Amino acid sequence: ACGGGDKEETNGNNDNKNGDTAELEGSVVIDGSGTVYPFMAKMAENYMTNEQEGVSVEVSRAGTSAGFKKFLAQDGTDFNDASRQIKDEEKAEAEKLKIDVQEMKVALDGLTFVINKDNDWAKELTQQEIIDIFLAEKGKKKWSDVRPDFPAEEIKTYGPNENHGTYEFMFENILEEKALPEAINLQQDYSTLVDLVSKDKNAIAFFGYGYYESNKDKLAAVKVDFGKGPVEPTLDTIAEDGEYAPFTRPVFTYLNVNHAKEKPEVLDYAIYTMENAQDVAKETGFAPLSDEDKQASLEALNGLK
Amino acid sequence: MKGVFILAKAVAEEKNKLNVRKMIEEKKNSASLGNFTEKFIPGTLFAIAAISVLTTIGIVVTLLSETIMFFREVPFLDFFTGTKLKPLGEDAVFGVLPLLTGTIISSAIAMLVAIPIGVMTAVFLSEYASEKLRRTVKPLLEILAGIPTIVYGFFAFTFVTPLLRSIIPGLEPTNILSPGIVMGIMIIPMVASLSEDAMSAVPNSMREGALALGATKLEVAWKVVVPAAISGIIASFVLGISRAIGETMIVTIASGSSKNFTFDITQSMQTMTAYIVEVTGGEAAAGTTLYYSLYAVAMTLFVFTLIMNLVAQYISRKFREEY
Amino acid sequence: MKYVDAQQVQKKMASRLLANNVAKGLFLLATLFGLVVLVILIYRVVAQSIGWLDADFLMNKLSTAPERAGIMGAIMGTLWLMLVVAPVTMILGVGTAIYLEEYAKKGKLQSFIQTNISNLAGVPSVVFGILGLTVFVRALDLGSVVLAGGLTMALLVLPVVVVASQEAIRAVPQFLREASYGMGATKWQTIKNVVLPASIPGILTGVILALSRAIGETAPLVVIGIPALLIPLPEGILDRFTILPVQIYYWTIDSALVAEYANLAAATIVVLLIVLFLMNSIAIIIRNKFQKRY
Amino acid sequence: MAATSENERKTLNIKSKREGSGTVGAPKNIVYNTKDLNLWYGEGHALKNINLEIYENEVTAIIGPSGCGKSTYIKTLNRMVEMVPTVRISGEILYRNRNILDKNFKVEDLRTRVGMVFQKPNPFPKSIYENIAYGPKIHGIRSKKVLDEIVEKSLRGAAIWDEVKDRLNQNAYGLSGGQQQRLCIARCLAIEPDVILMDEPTSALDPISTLKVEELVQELKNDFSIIIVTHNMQQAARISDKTAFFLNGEVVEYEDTDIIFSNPSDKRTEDYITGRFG
Amino acid sequence: MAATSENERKTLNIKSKREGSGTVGAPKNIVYNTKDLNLWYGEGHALKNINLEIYENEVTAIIGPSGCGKSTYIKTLNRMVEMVPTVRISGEILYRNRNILDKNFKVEDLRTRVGMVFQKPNPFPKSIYENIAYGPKIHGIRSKKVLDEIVEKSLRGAAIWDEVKDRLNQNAYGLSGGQQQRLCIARCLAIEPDVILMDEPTSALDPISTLKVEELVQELKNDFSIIIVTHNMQQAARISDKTAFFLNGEVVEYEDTDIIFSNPSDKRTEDYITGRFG
Ligand SMILES: Nc1ncnc2c1ncn2[C@@H]1O[C@H](COP(=O)(O)OP(=O)(O)OP(=O)(O)O)[C@@H](O)[C@H]1O
Ligand SMILES: Nc1ncnc2c1ncn2[C@@H]1O[C@H](COP(=O)(O)OP(=O)(O)OP(=O)(O)O)[C@@H](O)[C@H]1O
Ligand SMILES: [Mg+2]
Ligand SMILES: [Mg+2]
Ligand SMILES: O=P([O-])([O-])[O-]
Repeated sequence: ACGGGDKEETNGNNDNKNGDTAELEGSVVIDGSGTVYPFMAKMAENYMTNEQEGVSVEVSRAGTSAGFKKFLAQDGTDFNDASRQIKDEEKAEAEKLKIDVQEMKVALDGLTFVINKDNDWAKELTQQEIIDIFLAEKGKKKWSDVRPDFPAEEIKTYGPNENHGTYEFMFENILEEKALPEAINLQQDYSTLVDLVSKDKNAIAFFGYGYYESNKDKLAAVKVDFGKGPVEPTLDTIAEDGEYAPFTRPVFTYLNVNHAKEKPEVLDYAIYTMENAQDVAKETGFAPLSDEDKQASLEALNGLK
Repeated sequence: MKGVFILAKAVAEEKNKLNVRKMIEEKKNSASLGNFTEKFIPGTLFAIAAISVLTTIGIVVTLLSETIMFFREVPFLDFFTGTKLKPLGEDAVFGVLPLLTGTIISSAIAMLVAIPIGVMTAVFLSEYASEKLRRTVKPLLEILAGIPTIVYGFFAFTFVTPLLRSIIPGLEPTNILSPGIVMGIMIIPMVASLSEDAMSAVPNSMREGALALGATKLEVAWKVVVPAAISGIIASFVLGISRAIGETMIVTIASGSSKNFTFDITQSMQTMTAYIVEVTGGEAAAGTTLYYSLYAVAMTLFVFTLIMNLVAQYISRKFREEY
Repeated sequence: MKYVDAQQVQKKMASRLLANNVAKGLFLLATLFGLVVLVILIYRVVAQSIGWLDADFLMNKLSTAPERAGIMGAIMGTLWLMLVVAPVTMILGVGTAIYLEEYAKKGKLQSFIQTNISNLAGVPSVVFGILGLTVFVRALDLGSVVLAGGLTMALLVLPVVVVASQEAIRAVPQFLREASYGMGATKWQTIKNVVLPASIPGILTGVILALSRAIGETAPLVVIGIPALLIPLPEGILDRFTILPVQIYYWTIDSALVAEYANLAAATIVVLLIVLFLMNSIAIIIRNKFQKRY
Repeated sequence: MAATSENERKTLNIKSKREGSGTVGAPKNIVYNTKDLNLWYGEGHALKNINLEIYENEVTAIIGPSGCGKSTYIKTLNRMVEMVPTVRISGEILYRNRNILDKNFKVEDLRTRVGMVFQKPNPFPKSIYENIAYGPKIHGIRSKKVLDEIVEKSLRGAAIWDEVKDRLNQNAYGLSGGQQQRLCIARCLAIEPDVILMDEPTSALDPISTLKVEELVQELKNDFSIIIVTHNMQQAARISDKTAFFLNGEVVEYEDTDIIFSNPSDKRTEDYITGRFG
Repeated sequence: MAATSENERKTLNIKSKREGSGTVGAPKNIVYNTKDLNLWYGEGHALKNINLEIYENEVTAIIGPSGCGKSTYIKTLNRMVEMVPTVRISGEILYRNRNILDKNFKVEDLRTRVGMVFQKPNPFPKSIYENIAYGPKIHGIRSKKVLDEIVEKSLRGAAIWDEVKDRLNQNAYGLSGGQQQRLCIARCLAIEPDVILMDEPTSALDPISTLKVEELVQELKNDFSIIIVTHNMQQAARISDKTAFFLNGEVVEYEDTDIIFSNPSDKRTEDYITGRFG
């Protein structure tokens, strides 16, 4: 189930905890980020096929913010995947409901701007140009408004809707809370976004790197010039301190600690997730988190036992 | 044969075993349970029958109570006249018009497909086709009617949309046209079969009357049979519209979720039903305006279809009185 | 004075006959249109499912990897759902039909219930989804489990069973009831021993048609909240579950991400259509076999 | 067979009608006593002031033109007429001295004691065996052995045993019309009724089947009281002891069959039996 | 009315049957000439070797017992019989010397020239006006003025104008049965046919309406050739010039009505008209 350099260490931990033979039962309910969904779905599948067949792990993808609403509720979900950090209001709500929340950083994602394969002009844009396209106040309605030598065709902007952490990351961190264009087409499902962009020559959309990576045949990613020349988002460039750093963000899953204490399978799954995060990240289009981050999370989790 | 009975009786009496009357009397005296069942059953059955009524009440009450909550937060007029729908985020706005136009336009497209084709099919089957042909075609059309809507959704998404996009250049990847057409196809059997029933109910003597005047079959069909069956045919349209308004999966899959207030059928639009799926599928945390909006939209949808159904019932009841 | 000019009529005749023939052709085309679409649709899904629909696909659990994914979970979920829907609609539907046909006095109450049932039949399925979400999932706190989905679906298809059962009960000739009453049978004995056995084929046909409707419904269950990824097989009516049409739904929208998902969706559609076809065939066989026995 | 005091007279009664039944001195028990019976279907006055006494162990025939109320009357005797929702009844019908029109009288009880055979044979769509066992079963008899005996006895009683004994488990609808009708009579016998009502039991049958049923009726009257509606005057003359002639909902004449057919006192009776109308 | 050569004779023909129509010397034109006509419904042989010549400006009655093929024959004359899918026909029917059974013969053409009135009045569920205007309209007459005139003329021709002139826009189903039948006749007249076929046109009507229709038929024969099927022998005798007696799909006798009813040559005809069967 696990691999890489952490092999001995993890195995040791496992033995200590439940022993390899301990059969767990029950269910783990996960909702939240659509960005993290492929990572978590893969993780869940691995867990159920290789680790604990008796445990049912159920993964949905309502979006980070929508997920938090289900997470921060009586009998809420066990985990909430998030493509942004938990907000203060959400923390306050958790406190009110007496839900202890454990943040688990699981991987790194690069906010990727994708265009149609047939778009041969916007393959490289500067950081500012991209931001301007998505700012209502700049009024970039046509591609030619961005650069005069671009075609005089309408820019079609797309993105995930407000249920999503990606939207909020864009809105809060990149656009500094300034309004997006009125005409932007916001969608609930990433699959819809991929589909739309792949069929619209004038489209530009933003979402997590993973969705770009698994659809490279349909989409192109904009190389972003952060001042030192165009950088293509790749697993390397979005890694910690990579060249794509300004658009890189950590992605998380949040654990309901109360549940973890009541249900051994929840805690077991949390530990499994951290132990295998780096591998699954690479398979699903994320940059792996650092060993320190991983150890920190694992320690916290082991402390819950 | 005479005497057989008496013999049998004699044998029975001899053994003195079989006295049915006495047995029945005995059983009757001990059978108070039967009496109880007899009294108990009608009440139970009534309670069961009442469940269908309770279901309706349940629908109305759940929708209504949360809808009232919704209108506490969003003024009634704003909802029904608002052209902007932005249910998420800080600056949420709830105008239902984008959904209404989406619903009406998709239904209109569907009926534009279903009405002509459905009626023409009905005319063909009732006026032109031989009995044998009719008996083969009708079940085939019923198959079409029995295909789950999710399959039509898949068909719209993976076949009809790409096909249309290769014909109509400006067509967006998700648009209202493709699901509208596919919904129309789905409704054809309904219109065809109900209209055909109405036309078959027109007495043959009327056809004979017209034919005897030298009318062609077309003239008989168009000027005698269709007018005579018109209320039944219209009832089929109304039911078809009701079906289109309530159809969910085809639009959810194929028309995207843009909440633009537009009349451009090449664009993506959202219907009321697709909105309900989107909101419940994403976030439906109780108590938020977004959550209540779900019920307000569902209520609107419910009222729409209810009116359509009542109209259809009224029309077809009137139709039945005609002959 | 002559108004109808024979020559004039003669001249028009040709164009009228032409119009008739053109119209006939047009009407035939319209009739064929539906059938052609049916053929295309079936051809498309079957063609797309080839290479994907095999024993493994039927037996495997769900997976994010297309080549390993199977629909055992959806099949089991569908079966469990039917195990709830079938008895519930049967009891409710047949009970309602008996009440309306045998017990209710012809009057306001009876016609009210009748009207209510026909209106219920026209309520969009997604609205039933909201009812199920509000009442079964939330208020009764069942969660998105088989029981909640099954009850929702049972209410949704109830009108189909009621109407079919009513027709079947109405078709039982009065003289059979008279024969039973004449033996001193009570009303319930007559219904139980004579009316129901005689109408059972019609009722069964209705139930099967209702189930085949339930098997294909998607919207109410999506609304009730079936997860996108649920690998374990449901083992009871209180387990979370997924069903074939919902699986088709998620694979269809995710086909933008993983193209092969479209093939999985197509393969699942083929399975669903085969199941529906079998159910309808059984219904038709029952109907034909037991038609007109008196 | 309910009353016990009548066994002694039974042997006396075994004599053909030709010997002059109904005029014998021994007083007969009254099974049904109808007093001032009136019946309306909605506004239609179907029975008018009926007064009739029907005797034990006799065949009583009811004749009259179509629509005169024969079926209505006979169906009133087991209250089957109440299945028509618009029916209103006044008057009294005493069955064994209890008024069956009384609200407290249980119809199921009545119908257990009063069997009925209908114009059109109406077997249940079940096996022959189940048809006969139906009555005993609903009245609580479950023992397979007892049921077997009842079935055989009833089928023998209805003179159809030999024809069906090898196919008891086959569907009753496989029988011919005449066999079906005798099966229906057997079904009646299975609950050992006191009275058997027959509403034109042979009108749907061919002459040979009719003859068989008529013979059967003759035999049955040894054990049961039989009231039979018939259109066929020859039939009434052949098999009945008493005949009531109905016209427009009224009893025109009620007499020994011999007298009715040889010497009717009412002109209308005479006109009817001589075929002048009806 | 198509042929032009006959106008001169029309005046001659205006005389009552009592004066002895059909025996006058002037040779009449043949409208329909049926030669060796055979017709089967599936396996049932409904018309057998029919040979009949039907003359212009006469009323030809077809009589015979139920099921003898009267309706079948008259419906063959405008090929309406083909609406039954199992029909097979052999032989010839010459209408104005053209064989209407010929594949190339257009039925619409035929039916424009040959009107038909049915047993049961069958107006369209439209206004009275639209009922009459239907025929002219489908034949291409659009002018409102012309249509108005046609409607009035036809309704007058069918002797119903006075009764309906104030309610032309009301639904035809508001009329009485007799009025509906005359409306159907008027509808026929509106396309100015050559021949009018009538299949028991009065059998659904009360005696007074019947009388009116009979009078109408008498008048119409001045302008049209009329073939009328009737069950009512008095009617045939009253209004027809020639009568054909059908039996079991065959023509037993075809003669002047006077002769048929006073001196039939076939025994079966005599039996039928004297009411001995049928
Ligand atoms: N269900 C009913 N509702 C209203 N009127 C009825 C009903 N049944 C019978 N009648 C009327 O009551 C009168 C008596 O009918 P009944 O059936 O008793 O006649 P009958 O003597 O049995 O005739 P038949 O010899 O034709 O069977 C008739 O005028 C009939 O029309
Ligand atoms: N559509 C049909 N299919 C099969 N057989 C038919 C059909 N119409 C009539 N027949 C048969 O053809 C024969 C002649 O029928 P037709 O209707 O011409 O009789 P008719 O002389 O008009 O009788 P009536 O006086 O009762 O109207 C009958 O034996 C009838 O059963
Ligand atoms: Mg009767
Ligand atoms: Mg006829
Ligand atoms: O789906 P999100 O990752 O953007 O919340």
